[in-house]
Amino acid sequence: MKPLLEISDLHVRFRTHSPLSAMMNGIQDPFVDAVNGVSLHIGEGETYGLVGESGSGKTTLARSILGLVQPQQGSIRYAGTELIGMPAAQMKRFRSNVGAMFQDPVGSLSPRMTIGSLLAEPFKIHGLSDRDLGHEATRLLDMVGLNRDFSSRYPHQLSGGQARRVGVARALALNPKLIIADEPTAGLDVSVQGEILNLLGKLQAELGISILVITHNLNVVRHITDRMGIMYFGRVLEQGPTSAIFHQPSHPYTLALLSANPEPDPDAEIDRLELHGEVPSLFNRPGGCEFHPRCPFSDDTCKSAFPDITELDNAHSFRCHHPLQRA
Amino acid sequence: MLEISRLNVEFTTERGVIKALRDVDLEVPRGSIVGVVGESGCGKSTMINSIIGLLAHNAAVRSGSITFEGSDLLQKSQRELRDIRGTRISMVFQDPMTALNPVLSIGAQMTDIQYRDPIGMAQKKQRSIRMLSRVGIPDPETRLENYPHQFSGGMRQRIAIAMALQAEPALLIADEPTTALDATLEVQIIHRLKDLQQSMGCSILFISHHLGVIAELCDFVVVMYGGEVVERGTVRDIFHRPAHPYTIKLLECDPARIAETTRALPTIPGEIPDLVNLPPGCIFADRCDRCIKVCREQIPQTTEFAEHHWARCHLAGSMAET
Amino acid sequence: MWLYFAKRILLGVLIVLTAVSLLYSMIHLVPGDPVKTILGPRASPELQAQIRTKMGLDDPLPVQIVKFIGRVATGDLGEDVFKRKSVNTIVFEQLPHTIYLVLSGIGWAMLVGIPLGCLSAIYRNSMIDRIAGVLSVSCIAIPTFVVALYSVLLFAVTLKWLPAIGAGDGNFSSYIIHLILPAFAVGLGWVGYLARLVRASMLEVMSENHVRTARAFGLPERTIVFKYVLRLAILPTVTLIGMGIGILLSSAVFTEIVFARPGIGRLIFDAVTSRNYPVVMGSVLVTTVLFVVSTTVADLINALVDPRLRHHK
Amino acid sequence: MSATEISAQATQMPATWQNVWRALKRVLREPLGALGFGLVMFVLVSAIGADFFAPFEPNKIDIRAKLQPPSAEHYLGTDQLGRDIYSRVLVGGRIALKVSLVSIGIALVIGLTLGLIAGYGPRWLDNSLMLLFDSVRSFPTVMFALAVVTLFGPSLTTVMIVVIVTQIPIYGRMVRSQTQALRDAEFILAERAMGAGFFRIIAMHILPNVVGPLLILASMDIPFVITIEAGLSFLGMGVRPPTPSWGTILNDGYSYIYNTPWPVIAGGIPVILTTLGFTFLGESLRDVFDPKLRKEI
Repeated sequence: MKPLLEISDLHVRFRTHSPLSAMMNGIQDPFVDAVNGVSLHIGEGETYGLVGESGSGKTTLARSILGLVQPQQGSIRYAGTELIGMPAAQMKRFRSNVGAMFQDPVGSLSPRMTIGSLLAEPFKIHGLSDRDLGHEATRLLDMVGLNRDFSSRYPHQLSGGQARRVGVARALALNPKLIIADEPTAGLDVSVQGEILNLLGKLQAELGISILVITHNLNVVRHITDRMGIMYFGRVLEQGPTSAIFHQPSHPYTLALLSANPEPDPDAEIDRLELHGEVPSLFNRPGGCEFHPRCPFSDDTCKSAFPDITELDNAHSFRCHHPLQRA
Repeated sequence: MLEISRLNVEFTTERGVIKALRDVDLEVPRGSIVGVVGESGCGKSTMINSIIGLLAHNAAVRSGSITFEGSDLLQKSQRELRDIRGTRISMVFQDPMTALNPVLSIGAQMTDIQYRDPIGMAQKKQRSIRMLSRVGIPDPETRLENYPHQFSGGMRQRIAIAMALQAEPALLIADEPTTALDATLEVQIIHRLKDLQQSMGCSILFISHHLGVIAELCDFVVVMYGGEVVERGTVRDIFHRPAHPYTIKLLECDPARIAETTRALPTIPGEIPDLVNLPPGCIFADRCDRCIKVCREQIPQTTEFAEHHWARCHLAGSMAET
Repeated sequence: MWLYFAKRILLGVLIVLTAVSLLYSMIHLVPGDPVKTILGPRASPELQAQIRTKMGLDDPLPVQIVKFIGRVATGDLGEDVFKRKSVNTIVFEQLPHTIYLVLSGIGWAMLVGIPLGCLSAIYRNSMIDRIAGVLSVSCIAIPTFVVALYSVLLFAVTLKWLPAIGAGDGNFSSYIIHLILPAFAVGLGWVGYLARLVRASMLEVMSENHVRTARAFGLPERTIVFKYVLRLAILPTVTLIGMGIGILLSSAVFTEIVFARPGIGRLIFDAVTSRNYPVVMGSVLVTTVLFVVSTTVADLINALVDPRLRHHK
Repeated sequence: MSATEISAQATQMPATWQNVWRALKRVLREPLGALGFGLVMFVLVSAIGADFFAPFEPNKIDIRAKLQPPSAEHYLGTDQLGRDIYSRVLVGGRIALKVSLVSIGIALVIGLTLGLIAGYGPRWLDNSLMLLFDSVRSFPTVMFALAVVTLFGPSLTTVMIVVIVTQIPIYGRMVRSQTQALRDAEFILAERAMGAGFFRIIAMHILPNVVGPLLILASMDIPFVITIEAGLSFLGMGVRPPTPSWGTILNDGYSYIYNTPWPVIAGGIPVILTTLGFTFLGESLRDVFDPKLRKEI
């Protein structure tokens, strides 16, 4: 599979204190590393799932691909073209290749525009106003299974699921090759969640697009992604084919996450790895492997050195000094 | 110990009267954990607020009773209800970030809720410290001086649980207490809650939309839909022998229950009917694939077809067998 | 916390500096010669030149501003060229009268307005709330100088209860009696403002989740209102009162003129009428500093009461 | 459904004529809203038709008829020069409205522009604009007005300049904070991700969400500006005689307060009615559209 998107050694840092306040508080390093050396790639037509708890940097990673956040280091290549440092005019043209969906279904639609004009936006932005925009809007509504009357409605008049469909339609308006979906099922009931995922799956099969799904919902990842990565504290701790990771995780954190997802069966035997403590604050980054304060297997090595990548077969890799025993 | 029967609650709004709860029956046996499952708009919050007597201004209880420890809460004055809240019935709310007063220290808030106890400040403080360590707050003695914003979300939820259990209530109502938390924290808190429940012997009414958590924690489950309790039973009844078509569908929808990887996830098409203009028959008829003529004409009655297992469906008994 | 304090005070100083520079440049950038404006068009060229040098108008504007700020920083507001008296003396003679007026005005407004707002919030949508609402909006709507005029008309001219003019004959009780009507006029609008604000912020706090928590623990209503709600709801009120000093100083101008009271408002008015520009400059400056100081103090009080601000880095 | 949900819907209501009509109906349903609307309409009509309604030429001096109490001929009596106060009040109202509408309009446009720049622009520009706003705001309005009068001399233009300069920071600050809140909203991120440029985001997505609350805020400032105009004219620092203004009527009346109360009463009542009307109307508009707006002044 040819990679459509290739990210290597990406770093995104945010300033937390102004230079003045850092000086007065005696802070040496007034930055936090939200994304800390992430490398991953997404093939054509592939669905990649990025999983992590809050503060793991998954949303920042998505935003840096979309050019909303400026990375400090590393590279993001789309179909071989480097995106970091791309001139603004070229960047604008690039954006028509990538569709984006944000967390809040209703909140990511401009509140004072009708659905019709929201769907016309992408064409107007990219200077395609000469098309029949009304026709495009109905085409898109048909595509995501919404009635044509929706054109004249406003976002707050829609239910979460309907607004999400509009979001999908907007993301697909310019026939992108890649869709970045940040928590596409957030705020939706279980009975509606499936509709949106099925819609995405159907469109992917028809249009051959690649999808990057960002979520904390492992069940979603299990069903819809081909490959997945697990983020913790700005790093990818483990990545590989979804089935392989679910079948046999290598990193203790992966196992903890998998087992923190109780099976809806009262008689299920759960062989659980329960973590203690909480995700440390980004301001107090633990030394060595960031996971060591919560890891049941950590030792002195873990406190001092961050583990290198270990490659398994089948493009499955992880970063851990004490990986789980493979059966 | 808690028994709600035929509870009807309505909201008066500009659009008309919302019939938020209709003939709700619910029972929490002593020492058990009862889970309430339902999607948004099913009436979970309204039910809790009716129990603790904190309904919104535009809401009114039309009929029904809420019996707690032998007396009807709906007949009690605000004053009597206040005496029950925080002593016999406690609550843990969904959003730990806003559930505590931001300008009072944790210690002050924990002391305040012990205002009824005729003991000295030092003893109250000791009790707070003990409670905080029971829920797993490290270094409780110094943390007592801290303000809510100095704690993480998980820690705040632990504090909220500590406060709720401090008076050793007979009933704890937990309204989606782990929804706002990360998965690894959720597991920690669920386990802590279960341990505390067993050592204190209280009952818990646990509201959640996370089926996995319900299955793991609860003894009995109540399924709500559109302001009605559509099914209740033991946790095994509900997960292994669901009787109401909605319950069956809801369980089918949960991707966690689908073992084989699939790109075609099941859904429940349609939406909850408008609670101002109710359909004449069953509330679920529009979305139900087993809907028959009688479903559109008559509201089904709650029928018990196995011990502890009720459903509100015209087909209830026959469905469970098939 | 100290960092926050230092930052806030620094900002206050910065605002004063900018405000002074703005005022100074405005006065010197307007078309027309300020010296001619002061002295009138018929002054002799020698006198004009003399005053010009004395006021330092020969330097370029930025130099003038820096010099002016330097002089002000050492506490020298310049000289009243007409009376040959230091502006400091003139301003600080009058200032206490205005401060007493402003403080007694806001004082009675707080005593009435805050409880009124609390009552309205606690008994929301009741008769008390509705009446208090209409009353407070009406209080806000009537301008201070109209209140002043009408109260002169009613209490001094018609009923002859209270004196209308001056600040008394020097003894304390007469000063107080002469203060009653002006303080009433200055404070009336604030009764409305405070009642509205306290009501609105109490209702907002009451709808917050932590109050629901307190209710769910069965805390007595009194504890909830005074300890859990009011403590948060009072924060915007503190800010409002801090900002209010500026508005009150404006009202003081009218009140001092209507009641023929001494004070800084009257001083400015007289100085404007006689085009006594150093006095105008000096007193506007002092009131500006007063305003900045009061808003700064309000913010610092907020930081003391609110731990979220206190721990803010 | 809670009250907050309903209000959230109201704030998101797009501004079509149908919705304006619906909002007006809701305002009129409130007793105070209806009263405010009525008063405002009354003031507007009498100000616009002042020449038509006025029984006398407002500056016509008739020394023999000076300081008369209200009568069938002079509805509100006469002043010390025998001028008909009723006619002067009507014409004075037109001046008060003109000053407030024109100056608030200008301040609104400038404040909106600066606020958008401060809210969406670079940090340094934001900081400098905020410092400028705070500095201008720290001049007590009337003191500042008096200082300006020393320079430009008393006139209607001076009053308008004062109002414009003092209102710009208020609108600017509000627009800025709203813009900042919107800047990080997901729908703005979504537009940016799609490639929308700076001007498109400002004009199509931020402006429409900021303008509504701003207009309500501005409508609530009309009484304040009327007060400023009347107050400065009262001090002899605003409208020049013999042009009638509510402030000058009060000033004239104040000199004769021990002779006759009528000019002071007659000059004060229109001020009170107008400010009350606009305040009631503004408050109801705010309650209908945006109850969370402007908790602080």
